[in-house]
Amino acid sequence: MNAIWSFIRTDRRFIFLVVAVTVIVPVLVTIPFPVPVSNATRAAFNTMEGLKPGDAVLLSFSYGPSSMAEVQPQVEAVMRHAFRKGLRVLTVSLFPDAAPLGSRALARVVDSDEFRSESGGSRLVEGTDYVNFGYRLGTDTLIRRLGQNIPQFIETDVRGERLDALPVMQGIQNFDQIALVVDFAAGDSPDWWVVDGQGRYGVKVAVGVTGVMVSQQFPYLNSGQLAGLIGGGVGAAEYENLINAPATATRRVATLAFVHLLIIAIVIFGNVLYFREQRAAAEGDPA
Amino acid sequence: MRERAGRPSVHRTLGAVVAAITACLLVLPAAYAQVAATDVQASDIPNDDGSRGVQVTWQFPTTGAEDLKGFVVLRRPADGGELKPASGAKPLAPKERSFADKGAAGASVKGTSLREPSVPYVYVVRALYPAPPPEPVAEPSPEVADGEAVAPIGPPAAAPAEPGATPPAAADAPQPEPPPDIQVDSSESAPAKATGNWYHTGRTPVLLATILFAGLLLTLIQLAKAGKTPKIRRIPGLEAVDEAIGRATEMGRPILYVPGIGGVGSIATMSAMNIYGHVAKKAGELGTAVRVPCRDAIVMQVMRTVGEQAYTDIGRPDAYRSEDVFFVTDSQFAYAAAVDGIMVREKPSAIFLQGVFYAESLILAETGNSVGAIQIAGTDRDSQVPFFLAACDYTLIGEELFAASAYLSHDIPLLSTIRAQDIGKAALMIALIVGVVLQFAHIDAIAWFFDTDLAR
Amino acid sequence: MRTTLPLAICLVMGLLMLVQWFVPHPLSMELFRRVNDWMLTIGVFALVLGIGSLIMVHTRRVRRQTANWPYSVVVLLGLVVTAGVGFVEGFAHPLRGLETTQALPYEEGTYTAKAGTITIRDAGVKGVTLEKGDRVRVLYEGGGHTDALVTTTVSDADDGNTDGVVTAAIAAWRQGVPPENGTAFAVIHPGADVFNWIYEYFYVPLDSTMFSILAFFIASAAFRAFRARNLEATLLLLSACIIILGLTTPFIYVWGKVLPMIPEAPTAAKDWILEVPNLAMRRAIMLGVGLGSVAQAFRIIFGIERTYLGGGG
Amino acid sequence: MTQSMSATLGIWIAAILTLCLYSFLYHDNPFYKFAEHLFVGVSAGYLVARQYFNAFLPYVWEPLKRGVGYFSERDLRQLTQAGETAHAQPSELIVVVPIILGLLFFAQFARGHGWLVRIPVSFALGASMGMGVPVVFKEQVYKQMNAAIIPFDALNGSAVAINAIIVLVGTIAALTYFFFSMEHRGAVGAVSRVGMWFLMIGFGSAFGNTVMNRVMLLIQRVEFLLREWLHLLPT
Repeated sequence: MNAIWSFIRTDRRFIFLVVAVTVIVPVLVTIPFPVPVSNATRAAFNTMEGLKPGDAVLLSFSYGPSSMAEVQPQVEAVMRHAFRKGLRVLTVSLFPDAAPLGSRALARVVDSDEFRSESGGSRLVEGTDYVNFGYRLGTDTLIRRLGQNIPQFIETDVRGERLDALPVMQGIQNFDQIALVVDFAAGDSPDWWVVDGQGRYGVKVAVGVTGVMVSQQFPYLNSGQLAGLIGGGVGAAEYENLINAPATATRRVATLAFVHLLIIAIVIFGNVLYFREQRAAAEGDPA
Repeated sequence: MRERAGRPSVHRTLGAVVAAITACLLVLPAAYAQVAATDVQASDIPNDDGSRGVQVTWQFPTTGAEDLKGFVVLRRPADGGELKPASGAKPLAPKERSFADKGAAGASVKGTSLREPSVPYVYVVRALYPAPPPEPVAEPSPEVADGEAVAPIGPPAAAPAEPGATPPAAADAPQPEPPPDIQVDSSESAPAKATGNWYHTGRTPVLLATILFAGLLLTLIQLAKAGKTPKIRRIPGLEAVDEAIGRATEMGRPILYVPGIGGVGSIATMSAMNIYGHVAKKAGELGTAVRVPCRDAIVMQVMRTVGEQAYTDIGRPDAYRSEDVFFVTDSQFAYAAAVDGIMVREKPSAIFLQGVFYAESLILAETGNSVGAIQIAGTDRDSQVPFFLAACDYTLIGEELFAASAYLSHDIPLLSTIRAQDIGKAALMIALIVGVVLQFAHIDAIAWFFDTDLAR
Repeated sequence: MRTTLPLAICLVMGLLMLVQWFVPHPLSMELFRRVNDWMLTIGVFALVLGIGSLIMVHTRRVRRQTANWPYSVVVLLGLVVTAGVGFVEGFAHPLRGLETTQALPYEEGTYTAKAGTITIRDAGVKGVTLEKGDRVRVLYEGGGHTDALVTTTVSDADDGNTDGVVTAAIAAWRQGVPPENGTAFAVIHPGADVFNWIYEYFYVPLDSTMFSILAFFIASAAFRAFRARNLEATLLLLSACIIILGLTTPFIYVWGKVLPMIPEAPTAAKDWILEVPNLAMRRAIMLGVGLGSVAQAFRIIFGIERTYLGGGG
Repeated sequence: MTQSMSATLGIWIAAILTLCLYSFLYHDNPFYKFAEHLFVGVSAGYLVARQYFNAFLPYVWEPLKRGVGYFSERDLRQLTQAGETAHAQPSELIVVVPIILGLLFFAQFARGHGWLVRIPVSFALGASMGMGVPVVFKEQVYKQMNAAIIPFDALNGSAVAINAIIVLVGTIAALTYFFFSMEHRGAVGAVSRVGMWFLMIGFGSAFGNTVMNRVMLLIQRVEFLLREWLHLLPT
């Protein structure tokens, strides 16, 4: 028994093995896990749920490939919810890296089974139900420009179609006609949206952010400057749960939970070992 | 009078407002109050390179013109020319009272940050009202002091620019379908020009701090030279440096010095170079090799200079081997993989991880730990400190890394700069406490001083 | 001279760039842009030294047949092949450099194909240049397509106006016969595809795998380091565990069932740690590091710290 | 679902390289050594080609060419398209200054002139330090000071007030820990000890928060192996 313990203590490869098993098995065998919903994510969901069909939401993509594991599922869940509600979806990328990821999410949701029409194609039509502005230069300046006048500044969508000609843009001038902005972020962009979008033009803003950024957003959420907050992969899973469409995030979070519990177990186990040794040392050395 | 046109007096402004309100009241029964904007002012937007253009502001009564559709800002070159809209095709919202005319900025010179000289412009603010129904036409009141109604004919440029000219009645104009808006123009502003400014007033607080801090630093150095030697507290991680080098020598294995992934511009990398100077000297005296894998070519260059000098200082320039300082690759994780490889193959007995580290911090520190090396880490990235704490024997946290160079060198001018830092910190603490107390009394002087929005 | 000149350059550049920040004038912005460009330029030369160092280290190992020398061959091969492919493909399409192949599909205009030329009328080719080596692809109605190589570079602007009508000289159609005139066609600008393939299937997986190895190391570090040795170590480990549990959905779920009166406690505790003590400590580090950096920068600008020159000189 | 040959080959290569790197977790071995050295070589080669096209050409070569008025056929075409005439732009020749600075790096190979290397180094260093000072003051010191004071403007509710005060106390205590010019004894020692507690709680939270992110990356990698490579998972 002691030999096994000392092996575990000295050879970290044992821990590597356990971690590997803890990741691979749940990925292979999907184990449904309850995902309790936090207030922050529920606030984002309720805000979206409160919109009327035909309202416009602007999704802003401000993340990149390295934050994709957490943010991409958030984007897909929010987009799915918006299309289900019959909202008009406008998308813009604040960073060049984000543009292909945003387009990919849009394509995945639009072409998913849920929105398939009888003829086999998607019943969502680009230009009528949604529009993609693509990457636009300017970061925080861009937000201020959009607040002044969207069609005048953007002019054409990613396909080169003039915005004034698109049914989806009818009646949309500036942030007064945007019911909600959701920013998907891996950097400073929530600050820009809160200060410039919410503060200056009064548009409602919700954000989806990576796990490490969550804590910085709470002051905004508490003060009401943010209408909702989806935090990291866990937030994405919560949102999937709320719209009753479990997908990537729900699966990953189930796996994540196993690893988290494993790490807690490892820490407890390490401390048990440590105190046993301490006691043994104290007994062996009565001085 | 010329001057007054440029700088409308308070009286005139007030008079205009009163007159405008009176006018509104007079025509109120007709429900088509056609008030003009008054007190149009234009000025260069300060604190920029001229690219933000000219700020146009105007006054407008808050009541009495509820059917106002919006404003159009027009401009013409001060030396003559036609009035052209500056605020775009769509009118500005009725609530607006200002407009930043970016178009007044000089064009940027291609491929540079320079700008063509800009032209001075004169501005007019045009208020738009819906056209009246064909039958009863409300005559624009002649009392409108500072502007006039303009018949909705033709392009905006056709609007008369001369204040006081008798406005043609709206009914006289031909009525196209749908009826165009009634346009009421203000009088002209004084000319204004977008220029690049030579000082950013919003950055004065930062300038103040910079000067004060630099002054403090230089004063303390002078004092120290006059014989006031500053003391400095123990920094455990640095005390261990010599121990680690000694141990490596005993075991006859090399030392690995990892200067992080930062470039030469980052302060932490600079500190890493300084610590390396010390390590190279000690190791050189004991005849132990120090291997330095680099991710940045300029950093490699500087590290070589530092190493060469260290060996010269101890009188063994021939013992220095420049190939011990080598470039790996600039890719973050390829660098980490290669350094991991060096660790497991060369089994250094002491590893220094000093400088800028991101995610690779734990990859390096865990591998170093697994080969049983004594590890001394230091970084100013607070998010990576926990991983060094977990896997290294000693960790220099944030500022401790910057203090290292002074600490190791015992150089008096350097030590006195550490003292300057401490005084700076004490000043910040006091400012913090005073600021909070004042804030309770709703005096935000200190918060304002530190407000970075002004410095944008 | 050997010390004074570098110190003087450092002082002048330091003060100049310091003052520059307070001057928004275009001349000052231009100075900032220039100096940054110059540092990039200097970096290019330093990189030559860096790559030279890498090549030296590994050729020496191969020459001396030191331990593990065959792996040095792998380094050199990887370097030469990747860079070589990049140069070959980059020079082949100088306008697009190392971009991937871009296809511009046009669906609204028309084309008229003759032997040796094709005339394209489409708003999409306004101002566009068809480079030698580009391909024009015509899509057949029932599916399938045929290609032709552009033989001389031609631009929409060559005829003096950018009207979206371009006539390009082309080599023979791949299918032999020129296609009938029609509307569905594309212009393909070939790019550095092999180079980007190497990037996508060698570089990216190696990079993300190395990154993900952290998941293992984080577990082993937690096992070894998170021991309640003293108060400080205990705080470190407790705070880490509270955060981890606050992100573990099943734990929160079970907590809510067992202690329904405070169902949000794990999340609330996690958030409190992040928002209060964590914020305080990060703020302190930022302030300290801020002052420390400024002091270090002044030490270098004023020449008090001159280790980088190689000692006191 | 059909995949192109090159993509299939690529996925196999990616999967094998992934496993090679993971094998390091067991032991240093030839597979890891191979992948590691390949990684270094490929990334350096990628860097060389990228730097040539994105740095050398635009920042060194093109300005020189414009300066002496040598334009390739393609440049001329672009110029005429932009409605400009091609003529030498001697002001561009100022690029020789950084070129000379860069070439001075090679002085180290000339015996007796090694000190010239210091010139480009001190240029780059001086400039970056100068640029750094005001920005650090603004972004780190001023922003944090402002953010630390502002919450005391509107303290609504006791919980908010208590938290704001804890943050203030923690900031001051942790700052005290970084005092170097006095020994941490007595009152200063006590305050800096409290500062250390705040530091430890903060570091712990950073550790805990990072776990999720890193594990997510590993899950993504495992999903790649199981789905794209082995097709064990539905797409």
